[in-house]
Amino acid sequence: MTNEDNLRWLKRIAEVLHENAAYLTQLDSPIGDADHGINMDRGFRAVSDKFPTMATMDVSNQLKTVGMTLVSTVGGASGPLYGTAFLRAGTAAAGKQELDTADVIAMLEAFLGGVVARGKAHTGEKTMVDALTPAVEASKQAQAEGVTLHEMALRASQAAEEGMKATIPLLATKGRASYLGERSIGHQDPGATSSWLILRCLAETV
Amino acid sequence: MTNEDNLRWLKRIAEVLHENAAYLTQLDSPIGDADHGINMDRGFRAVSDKFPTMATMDVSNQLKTVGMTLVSTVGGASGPLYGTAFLRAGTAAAGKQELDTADVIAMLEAFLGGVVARGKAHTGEKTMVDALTPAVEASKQAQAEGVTLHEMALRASQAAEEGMKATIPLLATKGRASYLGERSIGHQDPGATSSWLILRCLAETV
Amino acid sequence: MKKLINKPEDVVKEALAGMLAAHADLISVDIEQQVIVRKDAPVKGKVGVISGGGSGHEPMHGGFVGFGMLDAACPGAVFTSPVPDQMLAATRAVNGGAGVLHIVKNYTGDILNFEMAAELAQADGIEVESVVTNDDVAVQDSLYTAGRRGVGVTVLLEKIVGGFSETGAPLAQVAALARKVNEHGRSMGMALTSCTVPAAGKPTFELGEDEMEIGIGIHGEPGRRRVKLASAAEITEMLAGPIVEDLDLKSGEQVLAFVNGMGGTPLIELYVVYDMLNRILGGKNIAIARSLVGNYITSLDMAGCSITLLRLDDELTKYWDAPVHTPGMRWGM
Amino acid sequence: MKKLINKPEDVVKEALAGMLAAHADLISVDIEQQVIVRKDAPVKGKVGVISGGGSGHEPMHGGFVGFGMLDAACPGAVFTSPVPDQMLAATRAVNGGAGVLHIVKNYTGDILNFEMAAELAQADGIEVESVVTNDDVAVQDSLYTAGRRGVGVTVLLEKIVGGFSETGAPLAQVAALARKVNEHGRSMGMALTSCTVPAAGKPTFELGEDEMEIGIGIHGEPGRRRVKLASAAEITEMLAGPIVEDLDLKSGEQVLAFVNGMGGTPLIELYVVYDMLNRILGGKNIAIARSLVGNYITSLDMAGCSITLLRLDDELTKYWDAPVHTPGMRWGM
Ligand SMILES: Nc1ncnc2c1ncn2[C@@H]1O[C@H](COP(=O)(O)OP(=O)(O)O)[C@@H](O)[C@H]1O
Ligand SMILES: Nc1ncnc2c1ncn2[C@@H]1O[C@H](COP(=O)(O)OP(=O)(O)O)[C@@H](O)[C@H]1O
Ligand SMILES: [Mg+2]
Ligand SMILES: [Mg+2]
Ligand SMILES: [Mg+2]
Ligand SMILES: [Mg+2]
Repeated sequence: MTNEDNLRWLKRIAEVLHENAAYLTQLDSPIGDADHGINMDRGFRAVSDKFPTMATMDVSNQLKTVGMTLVSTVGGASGPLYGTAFLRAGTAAAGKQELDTADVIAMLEAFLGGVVARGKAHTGEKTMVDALTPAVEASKQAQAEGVTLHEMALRASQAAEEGMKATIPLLATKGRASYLGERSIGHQDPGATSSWLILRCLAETV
Repeated sequence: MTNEDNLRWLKRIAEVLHENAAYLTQLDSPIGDADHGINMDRGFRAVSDKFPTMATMDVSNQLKTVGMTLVSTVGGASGPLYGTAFLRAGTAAAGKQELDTADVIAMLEAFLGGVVARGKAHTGEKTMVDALTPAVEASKQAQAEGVTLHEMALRASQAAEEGMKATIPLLATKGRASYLGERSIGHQDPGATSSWLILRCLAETV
Repeated sequence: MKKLINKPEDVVKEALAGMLAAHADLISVDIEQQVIVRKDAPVKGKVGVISGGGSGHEPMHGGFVGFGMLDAACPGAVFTSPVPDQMLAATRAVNGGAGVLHIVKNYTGDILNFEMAAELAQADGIEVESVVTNDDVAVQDSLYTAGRRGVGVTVLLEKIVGGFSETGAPLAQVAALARKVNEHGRSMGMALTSCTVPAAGKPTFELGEDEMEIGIGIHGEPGRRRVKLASAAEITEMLAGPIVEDLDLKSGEQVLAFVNGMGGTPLIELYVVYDMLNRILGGKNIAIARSLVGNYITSLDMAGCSITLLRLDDELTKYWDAPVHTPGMRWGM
Repeated sequence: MKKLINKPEDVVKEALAGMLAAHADLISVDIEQQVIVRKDAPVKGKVGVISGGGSGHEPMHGGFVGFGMLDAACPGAVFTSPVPDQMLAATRAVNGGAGVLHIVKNYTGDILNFEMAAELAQADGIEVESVVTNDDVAVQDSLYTAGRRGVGVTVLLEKIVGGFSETGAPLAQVAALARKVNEHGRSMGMALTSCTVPAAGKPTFELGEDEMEIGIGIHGEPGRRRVKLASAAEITEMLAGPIVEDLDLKSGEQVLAFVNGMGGTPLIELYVVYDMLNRILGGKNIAIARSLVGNYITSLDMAGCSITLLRLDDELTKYWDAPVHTPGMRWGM
């Protein structure tokens, strides 16, 4: 995965989150405050403004730039969470001109690690973590099977999608949705959904 | 018309205005502020509280009591207008134990005179005056034909009803409805409607 | 109907009880007769300043009773002028020997009831002057209307004239200043939604999702015209334009700019409107020397706003800035 | 969507421009970065007190910037916590050498962003203490939630702590008083209607004509439970009951009673609720020594209210009464 591949990934994320802004906000309405799509779209539009200058950066700095931009423009819970995730992902990719499958997995692990370090959530709390954790596990499993980078990303994305769907029956115990208690059950978590979209974009670009 | 007949008239007015409170308020919605029925009903409920003590009064004092009670409880435009109307009507009936047709007409004329003195409206301005004026004229006409008191009251009521209906095409130039300009056209005036109801009650009781 | 009320017929009295409980240091309230009187009334030698009108316009008028503003207020039923008895009781309660000023908004009901009250007070030997506010440019002041309605300027007038009355000025001068304030001010309002009178139980009028009413009064009456929904910039222009024209405001003049909410519109939107107004006046080189933004003269839960501009001079500015201490307006003390 | 706005994405910045234009004597505003700072900041030797949160809660927080309350506020996008950059800029702007207090409402977003801002400020060598408000009794403070939300008490805390900070007290003491205020207060809110986030364009949730939400937050989130519409008396009991119980208020104690509107509810209804609350507390022989009634911490155009009770002692009463001069709250000067 070169810095060009990485930039294509990031550009694809910006497109997809923009297309899905209304959908994510709608998911955030019954169990949140109806802004997740607006927040993510605002963040990645700010990121888009930096794409020109990012072309010359290596993967690590590209990811760090995204992280810093999200921290500075998203706000809400998802800003610090995804911001820290991309910052950690960038650190994991430090010094690499091109990432092989193992590097990408390390990068994804750091991404998840950033979300957990910042938000202190475990799986089963109806958050992004419920999409990202199975994705990281699936990617490791795939690597063990020695599949291609694309195949690995595809499985990670599928695992994230299942994890996202699995948030529907969960009772939220973190974030805004937890205030609803029992009423949070039966709704898909918006953050888990944006996490899946981000990984789906990866599978589309590597 | 004895003080007993008069009291029956007043009691009937209280009933009818209560039954028509929602209707009058509804008429006051498109061209007013949605309270005429509420106002009139509030006023005549206060009058009803005084019926017991009014039994021993003569017609004049019964009407004056109604006028003072309306002034003290109705508010809005209709309070001073109907209040003054009943006060003047009471003065016109002063000293009479029983009113004959001529006395009732004099009483109705004073009633209209009170509304005009207080509100300075002429016919055609889309107000109570447009129901009361033809009623007074019709009652005089009827008297000339030497009809019974009941027949006279019936014709006054019918003339008031026509006058009321004739307010529909009028452009209001007095009261709240006048603020609507052209938009006041096409709606029946609530005050003209309550005036008709008051006269209809008279026809029902004499 | 969705409201924080009990029985519709109890709303006014319960709200008065709440006001009394919350502001017992400033006002005393006769809940039965519906009269709110400044705690230390009558103030000897000071002209008593009173006003009144239908309920549903809170904080006006009851919220403006206190030092530097009103000596008393009489709230009627919702959107219905109070009765002469209330006005007479208020007039008696605040007469400190220097006479009483009646501030009357130009609506037939308020005019007729205050007229009767003034007659009764004078019969009592109390000197009364009445001043009628009629600042609403949405209504043509002509033979074909009951005249311009009294709206936003009433709030500014009560503040300025109340402040002046604290100087012990005689009734004639207090009334003269009141007429001057009315002369110097114009207003216009609009509605995004109707309001619901508790006793009626449903909206006074129906508005489509893409419609609004321009030129409304403060009683939920429909406006002069119904038009397509527009942006805050366009709406502000529709309201400010006629006001500036009618006041004939010239480049270099100073005004007090008052952006008022109708009761259901949040502050964030009123500040957006204020920003638009500030740009419009700036473009005409009209200076906003004083401002007021918030819900001061309302129509129950109606969403919408009104704009009032008051041409300022040193005298009006001085008494606007004078200390005031009421439930709804307070500064300088 | 019916609102007095232009483009949804411009609402916050245009409202900030309006605030600046209306209150240039009190505040300076960086509209680009969305930071509102007290005009005379930094005040030498005084602890800087700042807060921030999503927009849509006006007048909180920006309307509380000024003498005796906040030194700065950072409004985020509507209902979205501001970003660390804003908080850092505000922290730097108000640091008069005595350090800065961050008042944070307990929402994951606010917590995480203020956490990052505090780290950055400390890296700058600015002493920062953070105090989290979590007064909402509708949420159980347990492992199964993100903890109680910070709501109405935040307004009272900003006033009391801001007043204390004017005495030049050191950061540790200012933070300690803030924690005490939070300890002494509890709140609960309800909604008659949803609100509409401008960028979303439609109501966050749907409510039937005969339904209401009990236990809402301030971001248009649905409440703990949806129940049939009830009278003001019953609603007030539903809100006050859990608060009194949780605060364990005893006969003879004194409280500050705060009846807050959610933005779309008119004052007349809030006074009805205050009357009900006054009767309930009176029945328990709990004395209301201070009160606040109005729209102070809102959710855009939501209709509804919240109740906050603050257990008073001499210290809290003293700094509640202390002079304050902000766009949204003013007395004693
Ligand atoms: N402590 C946490 N750890 C991980 N993810 C979280 C946490 N709290 C909230 N989230 C995620 O954040 C999402 C909400 O993001 P967003 O709506 O942008 O922020 P806010 O809740 O402040 O409005 C939730 O759907 C959830 O997936
Ligand atoms: N100047 C006037 N002269 C006669 N009748 C009038 C005048 N002004 C208003 N009215 C009558 O009063 C009626 C409205 O009464 P009401 O709704 O009770 O008072 P308000 O208009 O103050 O709410 C109108 O329908 C009209 O018939
Ligand atoms: Mg959200
Ligand atoms: Mg009416
Ligand atoms: Mg009326
Ligand atoms: Mg949010």
